[in-house]
Amino acid sequence: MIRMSEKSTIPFGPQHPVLPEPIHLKLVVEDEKVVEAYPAFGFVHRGLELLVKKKDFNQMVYVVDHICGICSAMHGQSYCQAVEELIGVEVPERAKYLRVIWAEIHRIHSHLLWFGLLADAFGFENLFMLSWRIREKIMDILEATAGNRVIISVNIVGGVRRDIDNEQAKWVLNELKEVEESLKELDKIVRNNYTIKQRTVGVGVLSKDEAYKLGAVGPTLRGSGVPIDMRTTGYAAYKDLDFEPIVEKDGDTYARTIVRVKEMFQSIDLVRQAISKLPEGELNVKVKPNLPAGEVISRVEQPRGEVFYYIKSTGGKYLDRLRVRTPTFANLASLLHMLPGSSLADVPVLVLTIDPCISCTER
Amino acid sequence: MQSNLLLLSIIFPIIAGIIVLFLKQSSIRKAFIATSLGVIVLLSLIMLATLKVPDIFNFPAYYNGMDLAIKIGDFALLFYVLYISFKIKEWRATFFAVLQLVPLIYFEFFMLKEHEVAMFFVDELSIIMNLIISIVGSLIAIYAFGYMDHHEEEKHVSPTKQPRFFAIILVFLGAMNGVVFSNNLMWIYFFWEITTLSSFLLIGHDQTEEAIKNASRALWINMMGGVALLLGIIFIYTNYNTTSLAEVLSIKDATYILLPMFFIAFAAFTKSAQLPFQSWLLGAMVAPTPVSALLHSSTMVKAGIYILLRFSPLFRGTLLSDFIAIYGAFTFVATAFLAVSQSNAKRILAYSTVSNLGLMIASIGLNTSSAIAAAILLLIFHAVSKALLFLCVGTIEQHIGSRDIEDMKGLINRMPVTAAITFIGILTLMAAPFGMLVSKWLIIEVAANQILISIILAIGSALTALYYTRWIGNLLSGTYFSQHSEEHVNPTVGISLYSLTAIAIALSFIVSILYNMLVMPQILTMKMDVVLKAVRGYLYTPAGGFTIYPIFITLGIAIVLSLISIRKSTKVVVKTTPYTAGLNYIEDNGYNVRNYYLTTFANEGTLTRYFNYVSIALIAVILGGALI
Amino acid sequence: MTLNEVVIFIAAVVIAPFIGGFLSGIDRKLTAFIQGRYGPPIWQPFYDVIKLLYKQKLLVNDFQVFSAYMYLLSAILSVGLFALKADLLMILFIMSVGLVFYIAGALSTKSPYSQVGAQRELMQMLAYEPMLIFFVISVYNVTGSFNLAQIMTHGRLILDLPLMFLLLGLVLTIKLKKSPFDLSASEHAHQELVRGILTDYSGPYLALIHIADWYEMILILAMIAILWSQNLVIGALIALATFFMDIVIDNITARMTVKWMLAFSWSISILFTIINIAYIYFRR
Amino acid sequence: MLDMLKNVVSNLTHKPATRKYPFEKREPFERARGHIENDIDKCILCGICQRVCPSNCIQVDRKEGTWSFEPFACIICGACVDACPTKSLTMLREYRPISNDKYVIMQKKEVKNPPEKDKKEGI
Amino acid sequence: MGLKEFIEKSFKKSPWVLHYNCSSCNGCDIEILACMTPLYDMERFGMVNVGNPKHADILVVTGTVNTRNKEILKNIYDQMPDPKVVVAVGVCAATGGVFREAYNVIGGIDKVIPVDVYVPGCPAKPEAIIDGLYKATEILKEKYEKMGKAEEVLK
Amino acid sequence: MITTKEIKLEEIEKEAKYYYENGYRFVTETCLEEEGKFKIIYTFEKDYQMDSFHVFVSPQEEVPSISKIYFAALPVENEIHEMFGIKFKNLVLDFQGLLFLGEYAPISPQASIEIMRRDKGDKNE
Repeated sequence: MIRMSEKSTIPFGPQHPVLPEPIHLKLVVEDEKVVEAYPAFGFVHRGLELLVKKKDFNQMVYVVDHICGICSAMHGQSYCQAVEELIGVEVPERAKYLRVIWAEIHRIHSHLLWFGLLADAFGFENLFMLSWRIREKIMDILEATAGNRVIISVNIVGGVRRDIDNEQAKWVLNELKEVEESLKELDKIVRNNYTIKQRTVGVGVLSKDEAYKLGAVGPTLRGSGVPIDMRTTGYAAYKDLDFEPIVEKDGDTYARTIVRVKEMFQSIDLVRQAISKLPEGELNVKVKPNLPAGEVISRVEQPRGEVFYYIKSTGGKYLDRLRVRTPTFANLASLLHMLPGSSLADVPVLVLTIDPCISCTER
Repeated sequence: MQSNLLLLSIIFPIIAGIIVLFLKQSSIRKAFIATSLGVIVLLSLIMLATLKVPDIFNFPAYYNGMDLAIKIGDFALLFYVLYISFKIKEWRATFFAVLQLVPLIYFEFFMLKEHEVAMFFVDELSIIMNLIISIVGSLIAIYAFGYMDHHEEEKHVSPTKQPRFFAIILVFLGAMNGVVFSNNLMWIYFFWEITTLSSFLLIGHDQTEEAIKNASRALWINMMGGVALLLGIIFIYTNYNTTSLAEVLSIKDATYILLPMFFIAFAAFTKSAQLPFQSWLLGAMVAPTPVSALLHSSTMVKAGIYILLRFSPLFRGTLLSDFIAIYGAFTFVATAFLAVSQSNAKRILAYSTVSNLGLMIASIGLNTSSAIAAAILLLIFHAVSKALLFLCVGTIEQHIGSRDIEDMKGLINRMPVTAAITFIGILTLMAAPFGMLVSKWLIIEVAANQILISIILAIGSALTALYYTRWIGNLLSGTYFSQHSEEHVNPTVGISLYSLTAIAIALSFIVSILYNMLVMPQILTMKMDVVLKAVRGYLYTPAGGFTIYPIFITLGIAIVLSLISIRKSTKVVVKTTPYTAGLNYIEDNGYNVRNYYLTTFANEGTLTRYFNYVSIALIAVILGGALI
Repeated sequence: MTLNEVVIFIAAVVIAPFIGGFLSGIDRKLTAFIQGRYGPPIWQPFYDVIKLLYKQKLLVNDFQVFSAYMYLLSAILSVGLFALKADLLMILFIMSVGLVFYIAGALSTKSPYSQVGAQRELMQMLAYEPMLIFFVISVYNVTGSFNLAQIMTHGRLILDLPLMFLLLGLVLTIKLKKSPFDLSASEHAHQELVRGILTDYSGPYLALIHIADWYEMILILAMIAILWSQNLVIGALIALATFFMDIVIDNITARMTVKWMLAFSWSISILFTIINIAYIYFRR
Repeated sequence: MLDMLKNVVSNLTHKPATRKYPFEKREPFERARGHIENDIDKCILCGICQRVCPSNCIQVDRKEGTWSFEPFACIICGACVDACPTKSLTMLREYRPISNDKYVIMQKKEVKNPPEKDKKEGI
Repeated sequence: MGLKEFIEKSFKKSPWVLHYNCSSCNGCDIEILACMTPLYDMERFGMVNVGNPKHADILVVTGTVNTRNKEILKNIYDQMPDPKVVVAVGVCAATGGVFREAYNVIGGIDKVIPVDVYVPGCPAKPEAIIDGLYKATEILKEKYEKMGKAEEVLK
Repeated sequence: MITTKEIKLEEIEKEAKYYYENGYRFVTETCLEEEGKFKIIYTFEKDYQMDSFHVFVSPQEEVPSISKIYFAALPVENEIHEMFGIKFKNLVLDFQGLLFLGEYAPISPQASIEIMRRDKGDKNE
């Protein structure tokens, strides 16, 4: 006779080795089955949106780059696109292509990082090591082309700051070839390892309808079979590049893993296309120091999904309001939907299945 | 003289019990009971010292009177059962009472030819049982002084029902002695039925709806066992024309013995609450704790084991014996499984009792000399430790108002003495070097060439460790910042707790002496070769050996080292809070792990159903073994 | 006990942790190489333990101290008795006493991680204790004895008990806390329970537990080694090979869940035991 | 699982991938952003770097003639280097060495005397 | 080598690292994780990422302190047994970096707990982090020596 | 540039239901401060086309939550509650204004109009 009204409560975070970032989940557990999950945030909240009042719109590029280290290139890109639209400048074609190249390399970096963390979450240390080892090549590419390993800060309002010359482009393609080889190995491992499948198949299932209604974005949504990818709206140079959103049907962690693995190949392909089509021209155009009044929404596909930038200006150097809705913020609802009913051992996997980026979420 | 002692050990408690009924003054009553208990213990000790066993004792002067009294008692008892079963509308009990009454009348009046049978048959097994009944029983009764006062205060019982309570307990003690000493099978049957009835009365002592319900369940299941026992006796009589235990045991031609043996085993299963009859024992946990301790863990349920042990030479080496072993092993593992999913301490103990009884039955079924030795050792150690644990739970329950092991978290801070004793009690039940584990070791070694049984035993012993370890962890949890409080132990409660603890540890410590003095002669009595030898804490067979003193020494060293370590570090040690992922630690209502009972693996209800089916099938198999 | 036995006992007890520490050093080094890196020096486990021994004592309650000591001492005793060639089943029981205290010590702190870790360790115990007993029983069925001295006269047990050898390998994986059974205290990589059962053991007491783990590892390896007792060098090599295989398995599997572990280990162990014992009888 | 085994075998038979960092240092990439240095001789104290710096770690005081810089607040974005009209600010490829304390770099512009560098502790 | 030297060497050779992300942008975090990976392999120096303050010797903090994680950081620091060293990785942990003007940011972690080593960089490069951790091991050894003396005084 | 239609406070739930039933995906809500009033823009999406409406909320008013219709609105509404101090009715999971901010953090930091007050801590530390 067990008094089931009294259940275990287990804190998950804020300091927890599985979570690279501090969130707190209060898990109500029955045996090892999670019954309820109450999240608590705010351990990374800094209040960056309000910094628009203190830093002008050019400085803000670097601040939004620091919203998150993993998707920083896309944050900068999205912000710059919004401001550019507000001002009404046309960015040089070369800059658009370069943005695509960096964004896609960043996506590979992010997915590999995520993959390593997922492996870590289900206790596959060697796989973690393997994927991070592959990732170091990507980091080298980023450092060689943009100057920094993680936060590359290449976007500025009006274009990009750095260039990739032909020689470097060749080197990048060469490196990517090696990365692709290793990725193929990784792909095989994911598809054939019995233990990985045991831990991911059927874990955290979101049906197509649920995923859509919960407002999920990115691989979380595409893993459930909804082909929504912001890149198809054709911002930057994506309109000239050939690609299809990657979709898996099952909607479980395994499907999302496969989506991300496939996306890495897709990104390599996109980088190749972009480099082959890279037009000559200026890197950036000068912009006036004052902004016109108006409000703009800009959306960019980050590794984790669609990021939503809303900016509003009433003129002057400073923006009036900056609002960032990051992909993880949109995916939180899905996470909360998936957690109840899972087992305690699957919680890290579930948390990672949406590829959480808490510093994005909390800004 | 000696038969006087035997008679006295049966009659005296019963008479004392009847006298207690009329003692209304609390202090006089207590003094009287305490004196009687002292006499009972003294009697048993004198018998241990003086009785030359095995032997048959006769006391012809009293025989006819006794026999007549018992015959009348048989009918009176059955009619009383009929009466109460009508009163509480428990038709199953009525059914089985009638089912007993009809053969009994037929047997007594038409079949049984009057002939004088020796009164008492005593060997080491009887002495062991008597010691357990007297010493453990007395200690539990002493415990009940303090417990019952508190209990009645809590339940607002007025006027006090204690005379009735203690009377039944004393009568029960006498009846148990009757079961273990009697030579006449019909006497055994009579005393057996008395234990059933007193169990019924004591379970229903509180007169709540639930208590009556459970008491009636206990009644009808045990009445069913009574039917089986009676049938067994009748079958023996029809085939061998005797009701004398000594004669039955010396039967040479065993062709017709197996069917009666099945019935007796069946009776033993019901009494020992084996699957699928475990429900009455679980229900019996509504009774006041001393009752649970006395009847339902340490003595009455052992009557089943006793009777099976008693007759074990008769079915040695038969298929029936093997099937009984499998059945016992199955009960052992199945109820251990059920115990894992419990959080109610009394239920855990109840399941674990059933489980251990199953283990004993398994080893009786194995029926080699070492297995019998293991069964007897288990019987002794289990009785002491289980009684101790029940008493601890009772004390805890009266203090914290709950018998849930979840509520026992941090008990070491609130009730340091009782918690420590409970801890020791659990250790004596599950861990080396204590007797229970030594016996378990012996059984596994004995069973090693019966692969099915040994697989089951291996899993079962791991399960046992699981639920007890969890309990220990709950008892001892706490931090330096927890609220500490002093504990005042009621003197009578204290006496029995301390002495039971001392006995539990001492018995394990002198296991070799115990074995050489009581168990080995019994094996010889049962005409088996002694394989197991014991010298200075080293029990060994040709196949292996278990030595206990090194483990005791290890325990001692660990205690000394940790005391040194704690004392030395009082200055430099940093008292810290448990890790909670960086959040502030809150003592109460903070993060906590509760109810980790694998209910997602093992749902008690469904599991019980399946286990019952399997066990019924196994009993059918045993019957098959008896018929072939 | 003769003087000779005392010497053997002490020698085994003194040498075992050094071998154990050395092996776990090799384990870490090898794991590192498998993962394509250099890893720590071979002596790293000793550095770790010595450092822990001299760290500040940080306690949640007093019982932790006792349980850590008890775990260590019973591991020592079981290794010592193994060296004296005592009863194998008794050695297992003594080992489990320490384990009981170890788990109870972890349960006694109120950290949820420690508690869940302890519960999982109980599950692990549930998974491997029967396996070890099955092993001992099968050995008895071959040699007719539980006494190591007599068992070791048999010579080449592994030929009679090939499946039991595999089971021992499985036990070693669980005991070494390797993936896929790295459930109670994430020894490698991270898991949902921080350090699980070890969470609230710290400083010197953690060191004691590490040393006890070494003893237990040695015990299981020694059990594997006696499968070829004709020449113990070969036995030791077999044990080392098993050890190596466990490290490799650790690196090619993910951690599984408790349910899976119980289902897997019970079904495998019961099946293997029955098949193997049937095989023994069949060969006779 | 066999694919992973292949990986294990290949790792075991090949040299580890580790860069033996403190013992063998890798040449930084050409474009690597390590830390910034100001050549105070070239500096005209225009203050553009102060204005573009997103983390406000550069303080230029024209009156005193000082250029002060908080290396422990600099996010090494390189905006100041891009904006510097005289190229007195340069981005070096090596990262700034670790330290036990935080410090502020204060450089004083004096036309005649050679530039004086001093490190001041604390912020 | 005497026992005393061996113990001291052990403190230098076996630093167990606890990483806590205060409110960093992940840049420094993933670089710390990168230190564990084959290319940097901080386990060469015996460093293990233990995730539990009670086992840790070195606390590596990234990111600024904000109003909510201030307490957490303090708790974690308090639960570490002596001797312990704190390494602040990245400019955010040192001063707050680009975020220091944000409303929810208190500043560098030295406002909450004492810091022994600062590793600059945004994000700090893995090489720099290894440098910082190596330095921390030396400080750890020194602290152990001091702690021994303190214990003697207590006796 | 975006165009939104203005609706009344009471119509929010009805409108949200309309979007829900027509297969729109919830994107986000954005809160602004305009002339002493709060403006909340609700953004939905279908086939990459965004559609928005907005409401004006005066400081004392409570906004009906749409988290029952769109579960995904839950974090956003909690955030707006916290950052601007606007109260929402019928939140599925209410963080009581403690989603992101600590106990000693400034209160409703992104709004210049103060609505909420907490016992501990000041407006600006």
